[in-house]
Amino acid sequence: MSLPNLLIPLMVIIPITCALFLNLLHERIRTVKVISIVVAFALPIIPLFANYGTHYFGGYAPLIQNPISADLPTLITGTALYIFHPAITYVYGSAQKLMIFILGIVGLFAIFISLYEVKKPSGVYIYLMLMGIASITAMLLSDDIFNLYVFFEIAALAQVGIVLVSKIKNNYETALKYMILGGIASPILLLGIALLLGVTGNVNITDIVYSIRNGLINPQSPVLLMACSLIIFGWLYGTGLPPFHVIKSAMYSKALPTGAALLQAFSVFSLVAFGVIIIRIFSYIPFTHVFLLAISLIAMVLGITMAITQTDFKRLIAFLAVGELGYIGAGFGLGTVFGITAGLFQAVNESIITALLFIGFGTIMYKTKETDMQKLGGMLVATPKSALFVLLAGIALAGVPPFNAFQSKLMLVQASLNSGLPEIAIIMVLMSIVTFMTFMRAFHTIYLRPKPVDLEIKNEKIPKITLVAMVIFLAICLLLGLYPHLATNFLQGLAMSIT
Amino acid sequence: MNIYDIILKKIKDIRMETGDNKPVTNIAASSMLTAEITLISSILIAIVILRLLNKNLMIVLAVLVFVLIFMAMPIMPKLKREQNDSLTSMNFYVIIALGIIVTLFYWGNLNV
Amino acid sequence: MIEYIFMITAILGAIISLMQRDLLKVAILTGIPGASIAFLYQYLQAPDVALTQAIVGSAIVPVFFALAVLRTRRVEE
Amino acid sequence: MIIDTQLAALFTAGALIVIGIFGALFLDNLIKKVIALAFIGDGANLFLVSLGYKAGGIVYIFLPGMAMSNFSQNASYPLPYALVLTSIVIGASTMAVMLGIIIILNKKYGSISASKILGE
Repeated sequence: MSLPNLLIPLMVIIPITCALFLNLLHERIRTVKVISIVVAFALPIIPLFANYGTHYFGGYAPLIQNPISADLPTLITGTALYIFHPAITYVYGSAQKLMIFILGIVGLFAIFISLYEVKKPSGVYIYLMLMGIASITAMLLSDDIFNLYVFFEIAALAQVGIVLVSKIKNNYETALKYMILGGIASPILLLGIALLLGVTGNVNITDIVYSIRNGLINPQSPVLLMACSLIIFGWLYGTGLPPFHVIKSAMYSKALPTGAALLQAFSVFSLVAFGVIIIRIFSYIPFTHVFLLAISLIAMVLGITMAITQTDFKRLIAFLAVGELGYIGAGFGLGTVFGITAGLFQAVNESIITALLFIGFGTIMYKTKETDMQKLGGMLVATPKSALFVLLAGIALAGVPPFNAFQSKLMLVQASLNSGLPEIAIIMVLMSIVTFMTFMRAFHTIYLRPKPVDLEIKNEKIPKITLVAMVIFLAICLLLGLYPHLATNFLQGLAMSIT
Repeated sequence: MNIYDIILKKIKDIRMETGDNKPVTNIAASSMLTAEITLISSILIAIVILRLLNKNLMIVLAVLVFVLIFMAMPIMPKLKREQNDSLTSMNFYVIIALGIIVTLFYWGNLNV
Repeated sequence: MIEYIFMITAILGAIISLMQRDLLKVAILTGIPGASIAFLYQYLQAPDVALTQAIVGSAIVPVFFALAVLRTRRVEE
Repeated sequence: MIIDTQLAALFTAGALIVIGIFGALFLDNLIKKVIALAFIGDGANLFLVSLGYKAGGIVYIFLPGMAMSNFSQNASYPLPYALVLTSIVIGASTMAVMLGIIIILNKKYGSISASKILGE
């Protein structure tokens, strides 16, 4: 085994080991800082150096690639057993490279800001962040549906942990609600996986797809339909599409700004990881596409209309983030190569822009400890630089050129027009406009309106690293907006392989 | 009495029912209005997609939904009240959604 | 034959444990379905899973619940 | 027997899941709610295990002196069992976290009623 391929499992192993190690270090602040910085830098750098390929855990490659297979009887080589994957398989392609890199960038800055915004960085918070990042990375890489489920559960626990450590009012209640809903939804997802396993006898997705495509099992079997519906239900829970949008947005708003930036990246990428699998396995059921489109439209409408009526700005951004998830889902629902590429591109863009928004509005919390918009105002004087960055982020979120969301939303609109569904394009454009309006309302009330008399603004300076993070996020937005091929070239391969 | 006042009064009435005593500000009312218009227009546009299934059905449904929406006019305050943070209502919607998804996939695919 | 009895005790145990008003009883009764399921795993040809479930389902989880009940309140209001 | 063991086990799993969902929806006490959630998890695990069962089969452990052909034809399917081991542990750990949160909330509210704590 060559070294570059060994880097594929290391993308998951390094954060997990360091996370466990950090958890042990309690009062040693310097050690925690040093280790966190090193690991944080490793997060986006490892995917850049890893070569494309597959990694078989334990070295158990399919028999067809194994040198001993020459001696095997035709009883084995003649059947599908010969090509099935006996071990957990991680697939690392160009799309995974880009998405893990972006996740790593968001994680890098979330860790950095959390290290420098508080006086005493706690190892536990960094531990939870790293655990979450590692499990989402594993979800993106894994080709094994049960492995995916395990990391999905770990990610859910990490998200709950991120909310629990935030010390924001009522965070325990929200976390418990999320866990109770998760206690219903995760066994349902496991049941769907069990049905899939019962029909195909396999948990490797490539093998399941092979079994369905080549007639080893009856694709119209009711059990498969049931499995599809249960897995989709679990997917809704993991990503926060309706009916889970309320609890998911509550989770975002009860986390610290860095935590919220990471949480929405987790949601976006678990949406992508599971969405890719649903499209790969169940795209032969025509109703899957209809359902994905319908739930995405509902997510857009509910998320954005609920965002308009919020008075708490963190909740507002959280609902906007849920609404934006609808765009990605719509890309998947269209089911064409162009549509899925657009959806994946939107996922990459959204994770950056929403992280930027959460961190940008987080500076308001840092300065005033206040999240109610009715009590805020006149922050432009106090934080002029971050106000500018937040404004640019909002413009990017709404899909104004030259930023990246413009390119992906344009692709989505084109894809829906190509599929003969101009109505979806109209709703998307409408929702973009309303998103912009919602954002501008929040921006106006927080930054431009005259300052209320009883508002206290603390005299602390915003840490340099927060501004640097925002500038870098904006630079990525601008880069991807001007040269969208940088991203779409990476993502197209995955989209082509799953349709 | 112009339309804005009527809507403001309606919102106030619904606020009264729920016992929510916060004053209705201009911004709150106008954002409610925007949300309302967005919701209605997107529902009506989404119904047009049904033309792929059956054109007559689409026309009938569009008219029906339009009338229903008009009757239940301020939808947004009701919708917002429905989607609160209470665990009971979330649980309820989650189970309803599970039922709908399973039924749709199971029967929808077998009988189409 | 005997596995059917365990299936029935698992379901009945689950129902009965949720019907108690004394929460400590609930916590202890949770062990019944846990243990029945562990025996059931043995009959379903999965001895290693049965071992894990016997420890987790009939010992650790009821103890967790009992501890939680002792730290909070014993009678349902 | 009228129905075979596998089917009966699947029905048991279904019954546990239904009891669990019912409890999670309608019980007000938080600890009881969590117990009901544990039942849903147990049901899903039992479902997974009964998939691997083979009527008249043998345990999938290859003992010395066993004929290979006999083993390969009669052994039950071990993949679901391997998965359930992980799933049981995940369920127990999730439960522990929930109970921890409930203890903290009890200190804050002096109650473990869902309608009081987790209302609006």
